[in-house]
Amino acid sequence: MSDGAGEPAIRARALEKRFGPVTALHPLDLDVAPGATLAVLGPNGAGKSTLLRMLAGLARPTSGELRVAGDGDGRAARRRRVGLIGHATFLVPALTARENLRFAARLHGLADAEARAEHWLAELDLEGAADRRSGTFSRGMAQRLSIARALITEPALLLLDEPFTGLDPDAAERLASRLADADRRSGATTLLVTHDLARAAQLADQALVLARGRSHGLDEACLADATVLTGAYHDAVSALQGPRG
Amino acid sequence: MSDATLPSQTSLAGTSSLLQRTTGALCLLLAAVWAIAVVQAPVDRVQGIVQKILYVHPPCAFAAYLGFAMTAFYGALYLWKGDERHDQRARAAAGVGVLFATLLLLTGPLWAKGTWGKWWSWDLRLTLTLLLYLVYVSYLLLRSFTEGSERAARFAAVYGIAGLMVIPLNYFAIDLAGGRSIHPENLERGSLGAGMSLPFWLGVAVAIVAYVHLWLRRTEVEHLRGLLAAREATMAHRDDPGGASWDS
Amino acid sequence: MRAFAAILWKDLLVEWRGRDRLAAMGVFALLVVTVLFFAAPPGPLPSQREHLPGLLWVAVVFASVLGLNRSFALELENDALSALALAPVDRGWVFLGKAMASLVVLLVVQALTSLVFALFFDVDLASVAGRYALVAFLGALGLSSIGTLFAAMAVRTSYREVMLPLLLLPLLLPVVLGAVRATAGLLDGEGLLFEPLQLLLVSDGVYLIISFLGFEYVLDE
Amino acid sequence: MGLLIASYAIVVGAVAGYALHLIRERAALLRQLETASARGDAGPTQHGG
Repeated sequence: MSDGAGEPAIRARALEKRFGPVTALHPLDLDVAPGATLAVLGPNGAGKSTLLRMLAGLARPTSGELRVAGDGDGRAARRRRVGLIGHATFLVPALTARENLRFAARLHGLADAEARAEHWLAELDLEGAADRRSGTFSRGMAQRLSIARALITEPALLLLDEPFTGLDPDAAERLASRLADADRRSGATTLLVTHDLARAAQLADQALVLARGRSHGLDEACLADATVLTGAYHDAVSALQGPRG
Repeated sequence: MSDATLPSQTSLAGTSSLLQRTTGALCLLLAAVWAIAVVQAPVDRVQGIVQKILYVHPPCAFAAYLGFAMTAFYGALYLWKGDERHDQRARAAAGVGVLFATLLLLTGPLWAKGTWGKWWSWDLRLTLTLLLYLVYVSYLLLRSFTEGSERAARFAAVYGIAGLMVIPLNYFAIDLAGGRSIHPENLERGSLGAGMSLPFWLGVAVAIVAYVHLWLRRTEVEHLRGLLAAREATMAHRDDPGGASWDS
Repeated sequence: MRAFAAILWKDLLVEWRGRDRLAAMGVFALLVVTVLFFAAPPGPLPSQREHLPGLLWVAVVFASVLGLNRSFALELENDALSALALAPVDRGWVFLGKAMASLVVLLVVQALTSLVFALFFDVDLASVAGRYALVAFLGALGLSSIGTLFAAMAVRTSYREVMLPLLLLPLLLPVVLGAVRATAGLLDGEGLLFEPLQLLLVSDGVYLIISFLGFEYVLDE
Repeated sequence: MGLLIASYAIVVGAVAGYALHLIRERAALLRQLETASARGDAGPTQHGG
């Protein structure tokens, strides 16, 4: 994980998001080095997916500044460099694995959709099921295909929205190693939104705790191992939520 | 949590804003003058006394169409600026607009019954109003069936604009379908007999001022509802941190 | 532009693989025509046949609403709708991809409905087939454009099946009326009347513009 | 004549009625806001910065 001093991959200054009078995300400052992996931790409703959706160009910040390296004009340009993996697989059940990948590539306007599809089918060892409809896939295979679907567009920014939820321990382990491996090879800056502190300690270089829209960065020492991280996490959450504010 | 002070529109806690009170007073004043003018207006030789509905039915049309134009206008402003206040103004404009459209669809048949003896006629103007009425009832239903205030506001804004842009199309469509207009007279000045234009235009003024007054009040109510909903959202959240998650 | 082709290709391929859905729409249109036949049987006199073009287009509109609702219901699976929202392209193109796919489906259903209608009601569409096809195309274009925009909205409301017709029908008058008058003109041997055709063209233009621009806001979260 | 009276009654009645309804609703909402902020005072009314 290079943490070169160069211009940060993600730069947020007083980034805020309000839904009407309700503030979902209080002013947040954030810097993520290129290629680094940031874990975003916090209870439900803390604003994690609000931050994720703004990074993905799906939602506009209410105020403040959010820049991702290579930001062109408008949100469409941002969406070109983002890959999103979440609980939903984005797959079309009636299409085969190969067709799903080609569709994803073409949707991003990539000319060599066929070649990329073959490459990523091999990467995630899905050649065997290349011509089977994704509707017939097991959860593990569907997950692998959704990873391939996100990485086929070679995103500069990889957003993982609680990918480990609902997975048994060894499936989670396999997914973690695939993500680490794909992340290392692609060099993409990664943002991992999760409750799974053990995975966070394993994969992340930086950590940010969000609680009720407020943020608190953890220094790298906390990421030594899961127990240290868990302690630091709970201190941060109670500090942010506060007994009575 | 932005400071949930009382809305700026309300100067004191109790009394409503200056703008609301002036439009209210102006409306009452105009209504009084309008009433006198109506009573003194000459009785139409052909249709008799029932013709005086002329001074109440068409004015409602002015208010209704003003309402739908403002709905589309504030909807477009909301889409462009994203400011929630615009959405509240659009919603209020539609609500009051539908009220006047309802009055239009009630007084129309009364007049029709009085002059031609039948309640409803597929006449150009009435049909156009009925269509518009259906569009804006769908607009209000769309809002109530969409979860997420931000999404509902966006959907409603797009639908409000579409609704407005289809009005001219509807006009030609009904005209094409031979919507021969049996409306006794059209709205151009020429058709108003002597002494009839004053009460007529007073009626229009009363309708428009009444519309603006109701619209201001309704906008404020929408704003207060927003504040209350936000207050309850934070309350619920504090009592049960894992609970209300607005960024689901 | 490539995204437009990708979406169109995907939708048509999914449609072809889910032919049973297309068949369901066809049978539905068939049923509507049959019910209409019993509801308003045509008499021998021309004056008793004036309402026929109207009936035909009623059947077409209802079959279309069914098809449009389903076209976006598919997108809800695996949250494919967000995948479309994530496409790094002007969302007008996403709209066109979906709308043209719906257009193809509507034309297929419309052809079937018209065929059955002509048989049941003993209407001679064959002699004016070419011009009727143009009218049918313009009608379907209007239906699929504004229909796609509202289906994208309706599919994310809590009362999906009712919401689409509720949103669509009040705004459909110009297209439907234009199509009915044009069809009536053809059946009465007056050929392709100018006014209805003009109304259809203008309405389709307005619908396409509203939907193309509006889709950006409808596809957002 | 009855029709004339009816149409005026409907319009004036509806407009006046709606205005009163909005005034009442506004007062009710203001009261709820006050009680809400009163209840909120037990804890912080807002978590403002």
